[in-house]
Amino acid sequence: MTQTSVSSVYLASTEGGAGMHSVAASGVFSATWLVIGLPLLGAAVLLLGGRRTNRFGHWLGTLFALGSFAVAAALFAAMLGESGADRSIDQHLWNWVAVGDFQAEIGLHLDQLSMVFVLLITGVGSLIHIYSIGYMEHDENRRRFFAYLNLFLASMLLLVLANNYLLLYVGWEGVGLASYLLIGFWQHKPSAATAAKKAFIMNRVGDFGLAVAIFLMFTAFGTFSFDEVLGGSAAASDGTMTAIGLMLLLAACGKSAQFPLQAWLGDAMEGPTPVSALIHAATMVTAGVYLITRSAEIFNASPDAQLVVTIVGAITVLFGAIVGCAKDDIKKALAASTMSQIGYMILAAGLGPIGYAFAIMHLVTHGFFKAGLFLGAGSVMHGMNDEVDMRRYGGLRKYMPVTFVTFGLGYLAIIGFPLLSGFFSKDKIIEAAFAKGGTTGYVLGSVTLVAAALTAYYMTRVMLMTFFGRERWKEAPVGAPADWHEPHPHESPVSMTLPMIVLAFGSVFAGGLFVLNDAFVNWLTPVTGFSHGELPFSVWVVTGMATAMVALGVAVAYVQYARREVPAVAPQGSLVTVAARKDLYQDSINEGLVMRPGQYLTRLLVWLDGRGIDGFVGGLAAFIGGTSSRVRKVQTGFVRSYALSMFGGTAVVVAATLMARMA
Amino acid sequence: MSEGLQLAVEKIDTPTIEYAELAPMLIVFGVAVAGVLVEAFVPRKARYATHLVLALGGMAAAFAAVVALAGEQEVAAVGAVAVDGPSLFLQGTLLLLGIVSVMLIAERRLEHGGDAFAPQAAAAPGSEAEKEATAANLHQTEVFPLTMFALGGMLLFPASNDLLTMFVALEVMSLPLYLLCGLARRRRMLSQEAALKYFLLGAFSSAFFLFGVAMLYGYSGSLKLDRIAVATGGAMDNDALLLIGMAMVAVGLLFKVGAVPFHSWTPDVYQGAPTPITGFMAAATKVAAFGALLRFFYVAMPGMKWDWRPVMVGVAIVTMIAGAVIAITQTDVKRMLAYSSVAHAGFILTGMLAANEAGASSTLFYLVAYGFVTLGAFAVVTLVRDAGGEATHLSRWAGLGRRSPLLAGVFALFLLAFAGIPLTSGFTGKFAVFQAAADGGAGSLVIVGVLCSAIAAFFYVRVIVLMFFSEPRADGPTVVVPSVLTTAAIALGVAVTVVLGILPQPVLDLADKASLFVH
Amino acid sequence: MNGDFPWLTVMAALPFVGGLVVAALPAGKRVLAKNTALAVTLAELVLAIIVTVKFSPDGDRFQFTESYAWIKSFGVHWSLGVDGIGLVLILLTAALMPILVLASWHDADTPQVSASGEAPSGKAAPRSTHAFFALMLMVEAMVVVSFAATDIFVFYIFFEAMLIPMYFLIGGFGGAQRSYAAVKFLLYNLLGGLVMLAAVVALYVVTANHDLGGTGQGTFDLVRISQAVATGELDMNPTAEKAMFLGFMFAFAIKAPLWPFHTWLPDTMTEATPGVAVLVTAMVDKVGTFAMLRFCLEIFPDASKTFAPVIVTLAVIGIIYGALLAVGQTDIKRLIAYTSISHFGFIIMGIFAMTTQGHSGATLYMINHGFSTAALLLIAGFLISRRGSKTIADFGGVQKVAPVLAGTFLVAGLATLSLPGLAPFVSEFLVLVGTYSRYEAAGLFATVGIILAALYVLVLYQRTMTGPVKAGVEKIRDLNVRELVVVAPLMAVLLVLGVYPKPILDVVNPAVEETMSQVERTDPKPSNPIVPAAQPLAAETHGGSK
Amino acid sequence: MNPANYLFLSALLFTIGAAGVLLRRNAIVVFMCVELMLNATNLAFVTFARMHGNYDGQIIAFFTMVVAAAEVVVGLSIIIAIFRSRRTASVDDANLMKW
Repeated sequence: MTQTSVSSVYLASTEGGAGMHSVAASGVFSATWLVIGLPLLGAAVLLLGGRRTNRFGHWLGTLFALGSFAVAAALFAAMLGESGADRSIDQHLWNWVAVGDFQAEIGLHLDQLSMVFVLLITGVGSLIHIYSIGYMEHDENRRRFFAYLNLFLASMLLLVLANNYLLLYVGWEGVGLASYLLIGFWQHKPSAATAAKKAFIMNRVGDFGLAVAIFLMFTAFGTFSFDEVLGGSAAASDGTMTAIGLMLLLAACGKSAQFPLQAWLGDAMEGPTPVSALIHAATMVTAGVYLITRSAEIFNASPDAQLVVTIVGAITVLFGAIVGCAKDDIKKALAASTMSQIGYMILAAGLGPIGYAFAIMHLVTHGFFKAGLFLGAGSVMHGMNDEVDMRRYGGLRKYMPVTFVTFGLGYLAIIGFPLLSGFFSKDKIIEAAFAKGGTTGYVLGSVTLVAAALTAYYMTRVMLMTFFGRERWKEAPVGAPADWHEPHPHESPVSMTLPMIVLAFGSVFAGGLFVLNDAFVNWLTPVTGFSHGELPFSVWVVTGMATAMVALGVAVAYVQYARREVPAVAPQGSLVTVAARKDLYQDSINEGLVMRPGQYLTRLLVWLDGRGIDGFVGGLAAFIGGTSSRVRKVQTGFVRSYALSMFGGTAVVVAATLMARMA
Repeated sequence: MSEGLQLAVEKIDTPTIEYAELAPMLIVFGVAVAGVLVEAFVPRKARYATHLVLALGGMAAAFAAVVALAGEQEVAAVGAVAVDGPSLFLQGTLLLLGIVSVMLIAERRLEHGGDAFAPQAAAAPGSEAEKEATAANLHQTEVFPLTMFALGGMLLFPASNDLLTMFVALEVMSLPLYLLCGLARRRRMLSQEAALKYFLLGAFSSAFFLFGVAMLYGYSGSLKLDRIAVATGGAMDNDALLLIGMAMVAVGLLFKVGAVPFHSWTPDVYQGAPTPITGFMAAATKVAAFGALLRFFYVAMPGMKWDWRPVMVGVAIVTMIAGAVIAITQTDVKRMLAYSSVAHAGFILTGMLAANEAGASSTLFYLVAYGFVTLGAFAVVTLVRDAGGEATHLSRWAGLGRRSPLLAGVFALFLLAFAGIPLTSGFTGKFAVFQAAADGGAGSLVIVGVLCSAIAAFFYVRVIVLMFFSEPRADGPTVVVPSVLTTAAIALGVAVTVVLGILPQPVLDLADKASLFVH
Repeated sequence: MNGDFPWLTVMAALPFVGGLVVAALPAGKRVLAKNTALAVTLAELVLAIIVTVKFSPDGDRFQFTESYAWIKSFGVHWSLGVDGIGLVLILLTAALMPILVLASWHDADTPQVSASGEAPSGKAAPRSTHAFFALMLMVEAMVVVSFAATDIFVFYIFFEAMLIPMYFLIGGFGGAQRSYAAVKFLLYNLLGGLVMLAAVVALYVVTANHDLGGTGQGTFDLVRISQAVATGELDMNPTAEKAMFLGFMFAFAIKAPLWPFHTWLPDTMTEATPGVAVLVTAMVDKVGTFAMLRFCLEIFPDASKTFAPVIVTLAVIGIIYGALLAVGQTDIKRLIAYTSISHFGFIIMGIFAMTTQGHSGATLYMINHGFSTAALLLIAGFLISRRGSKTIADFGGVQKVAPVLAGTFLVAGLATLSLPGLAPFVSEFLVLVGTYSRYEAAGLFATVGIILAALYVLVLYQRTMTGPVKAGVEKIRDLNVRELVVVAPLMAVLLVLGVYPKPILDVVNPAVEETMSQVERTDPKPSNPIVPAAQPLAAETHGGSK
Repeated sequence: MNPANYLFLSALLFTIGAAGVLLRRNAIVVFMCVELMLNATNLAFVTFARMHGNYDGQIIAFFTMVVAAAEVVVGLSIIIAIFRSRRTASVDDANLMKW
């Protein structure tokens, strides 16, 4: 299956050490900075230009995105023309922070891994810009929306192009900011504002991990550039590497909505749908996978950290899948699915060199089909007065055929219908999980299989509830407002359907293209390294099992949602269903464990600050004041008492003088 | 020449008197006596002007004499008077303070053409006689000679080189002050009460002082400070006399400086006395008394340092704390300033306790700084008036900063100087005494000193808050526009406060040079 | 080397004289007073820029030095001179002042809310505007002297004297409780200053005992003392050194403020006008942190090292504590005040971590915090003045009616939470790295602060700016031209220093190295330093492109 | 007779005087007690003069008398003024100013 020798993990990793053999940017590659620069400029122009740019802002934003994509494509072409080590390019822009040993530069690193991301980000990004032109047409703040989208592109590109961890951190938080701005784009809705805040803060918890990881790198190596840290990681102590690895994992959990920092993603669906497609499906949430893959050498040096990564991945795979089965909100269902799919990637990345490439491959295919699905969902909402409850859908295939077809292809891709994108990429991960070997391998493999079934189940459910069955939207909902009127589902304009079509193509063919001659794996191997895992049984067994699980999932869903009427109001359901609907109580747990105690602590401290610290100061002042008002009474106004005090004073002074001599 | 008084010599020589060196005191006493004559012989209408010219001219002449004497280190009048650095420095200071005080005393714009003093002090308050006197627009001018006598005593007090002279100076200084305290035009009951309290307690303390003198005389057989110093050097069994005597003399002097627990007269007297007199007392008496205290301890008791220091440290600490703490809750501005002066007595004691040259010079400097600020502050108090005279209740000062920002600003400056804020004379003085104390090994005093400064800052600041940040009262007091006399007095106070804060070096130099006592 | 022109004295004198002129202008000429003040601050900025340009980072440690005997009896000299640290702080001051003047343009024109909280009645005092701007200029002059003083006595004098104009600024202008706040401010700081006075006196005595000033005198010359400390010529008794250190530190800890000496700050900042609040946190308080770095560490290196763990602990507590309390506030300005307490924790922690990253980071933090807090407070001030309330609950949906105001507020907030790409990030990260490399636990706990920072900033933003437009908010206008002129430079600085802090670091680093060598501290070495063989590669990559 | 006995007498008188100041209410009596203290001191001076064999102490006694006389002048005038306005010579009645 691959020409790469089945050498040891460590050998592979040293051979493919990130950036170890970088060359300075020249020729086409000296334009690397433009990839980031263009969208950044776009954001600046649109934000500073204010209302003056309202009329053409969306075009301008799209243009900058497309320009960035064009540069990326040129870079890709140029990279194809290079070979081996010359594909790893460094572009030093300027010295950023230099204090003692702390030397941070603004520098870019373009290699095969970042190239993949750059293409995905600019490509899907451009499509979603185009889609948004139509989707946001009636929003008075469309210009601002495009500005934020551009800002997001720039940050995300910085994230994947940075040549050191500190600069990566800038991109890392930059995308967080863009995500914050976009989730809360409809700020007048308190729910949106809250969701945005929640996302940012949970991400910050992850950022804490990234920051500490950089501290650890600095104290261990005196540097945090990819070059030096990754190059030196094999030599450092296990403990350090494990610590760095776990901290990076924490960062990844925050950004990629992995357990235990997954709670923000569902709420993030408050943002406009293109945002969900771009940021919360295709690109930003996969940054965690990028981080782990980029730091391959660190994880390779710490099996303990890797194990934790796979555990987190496994938990999230199931978590997302279970939650996805119970959601009636189409976007939340897709969001749960995203969480689960990224769980796959994280799991794969945790497997080490046998999984990195597949993690990235699944990431890319997922980028296509999940973006497509979200855009499809957006298209549905667009035609349905922004209704998101799938129980209020039904039989829409007649009204929006293009949406139906593209969404359907995405659906087939995600459940792993044979020969579509998801089939290849997910299959590889399942294989790799089993190939991990030992009990761990079996457990992880089983998890991925079960999740595949669940994926098939919940996606089929979405599909059926939306496009098939009775047209439930024709009836007024229970407790509908007086001004309720029946929606008139219709197909979306070309600017929206076109990106959906393009993405559908990707969903269908990308996987196949990637596995052809192992093209994708070979492309990435110099960066991530690759070793072929030993499966305990034949590859076909895995494929067979996976396909069977998918079929099972589809069948169950079909029985439940096609053969029976979909109730307008969700039935009570089992305990599991109730729990899944409530996201497995993630919010209650966060609330009980963190928020409430935090609020009590804050209230306690506010009280203490006033009564305790300030109270002490005030008390001291009051004490002196009180002493004063008591002592002043000694001044009775009677001259004889004054004389007494003088007499007493004299006695004391005389006695003290005499005693001072004695002592 | 002191041999001349020895018992062994049968024939008594006529003692030589160094008139030139005693000129400052002689001039002032001469003016005082002349003042009495003026009262007797000059027509009523011309008396005020005559007194004013006489007093100011006399003090100016005396000051000129002091300047001319600068650098002298002599013992004059058969050893009774020391004409040395500290004497001359303090005499110069006293004369300047005296000039300012007389300017305040002579102010006649504030009371509809009247001054701060009772038209007929002998008339009972509220009596027909008083009303008649007021109606007749009577003005008494006996305050001038009284003031000059007091000032003469003050000049002599720190210069006295034996304990008898010191006692006499003490009385000469105090007796006129007792009277002056009782002469207020308004609130005469308070004024008389102040006089009574001051007089009784003053006499009481004089008795202690005198008894102490007796003990020291009994111990050493001499009244001369240097002789006593010599006597303390020899080991004698009869130290009890020495210690008791030293302690009681100190008590007499501490009473005058207003140290706790001998301070109880201060608030009542400061409050009751006519404000110009309060200013005069607060500034000049303190200068004179500290001069005497310095001389007593530095010249007569240097060998007893280890005996008096611990006790005096205790007194200084109690003084600083009590003054600062009690002042916090005062509601009358004059009373507050009185307690403030108590606290400052503690600070000055801190410098004195360094018991070295720096101690003397820092104390001298502090006295100058403090004297002018104090006079200035009381001068401001005379200007804030309502129907009943001066509006001394603090609540009446609310919003003064809005009505007359300039006056309030000036008062704030004085308060800040009291509080020892940098760039005012108060800070320089405080730094000087703390530095001397730390150098002299009295670090604990410095700690207490800074903490008390912080407490003290509270009530100074409180007044500033009241003046600037409170709403003015509708029926609030008015600020009277004074004549050039008070204006000049206040301006001088401001100038000294600022200059000694920013460019203190010349005065510091002067104090440094003046810090050597003649023995 | 810089010629004989007394640049620093002129820089100190200009605002001082300017303040006197403003105060002396005829009553009623409010606009003239404002314009004069603005002109003076701009001229000061020009001077600051000239000095910065003439400063050579590789030159002597202290430049533009001047020294004149002032109070010989105390061995005091009017000695000024700046190193990189002092210079950038002076630059900060000079840069912020015109902005503050402009931001406070109308703050002193209207009568102030009375102490009893009644609505202001009648007209403002005829010279209130004059007084306000004159006092501001006085403060500027004193702050400049404090940053430039190389004589401890001179520093002390201005450190203390600054309280008075500040006191009048706080107490004379602002909210209903302003006089309480002003008194609290003054007494707190005065207490600190007086305790420091005892230490200053003690230091003088110690130097005198070692005859540092010659002829048995002491000295206050920082350079002389720190040399003597370094060479062992001045070997202080450890107990005395510790006591003096604590005396100095007490004053600076109150001024900075360090937990638990912080409670004056929230009251002050809540009651003062926004401009004055900025003056307090952005400049006056910086004198405290600056002085820790300059005086505590240089004069008492051993005591500093002894107490460093304690102070770092307090600083960390301050970081977390300030942040948590900020979360719990219901008043916008009070919230911002607590964020500042948290930030001062970072600065102090960086200083006492005693690493180059910590020191440079702390210095940079002082600058950045100055700008970010200024932005946050001033914009909050604009907002508050429009609504007439500073209660968070009275706001909501401002973004809808005043998008520019909301947008700039968000940027300022993001700077406050140290978003990478904005200036405060660089300094915060440096401080954290610098601390972590010496005190791991402290570094970790402090890093938790970044999460809490996100919480308090975003909660504030969410409650005020987002959601449905609340009653009373709908009339809020967006920023006007004057306000934009105030905000724009702040935004620009926050952005530029975020990606290009080099000019400041270049100036600061040499000074930091001097300090580090004075305390005889070196950075902890990495446990696994990258082998030098990797260096040529890195060099090649760095040098390769431009 | 041992001169020390005079000293004891002097101290006794001084104490009696002081006690009188503290205990008596009438201003005149209080004042007389002060005078008693001064005279007690005089006795001490004279005794010491005798013990030391010089005249200084005796001279002081004269001075003291003069000073005491002056004090009487001032004191009585004040007391009389008070008595006139209040119709009482009790020192306890003069307590308008306190605290």
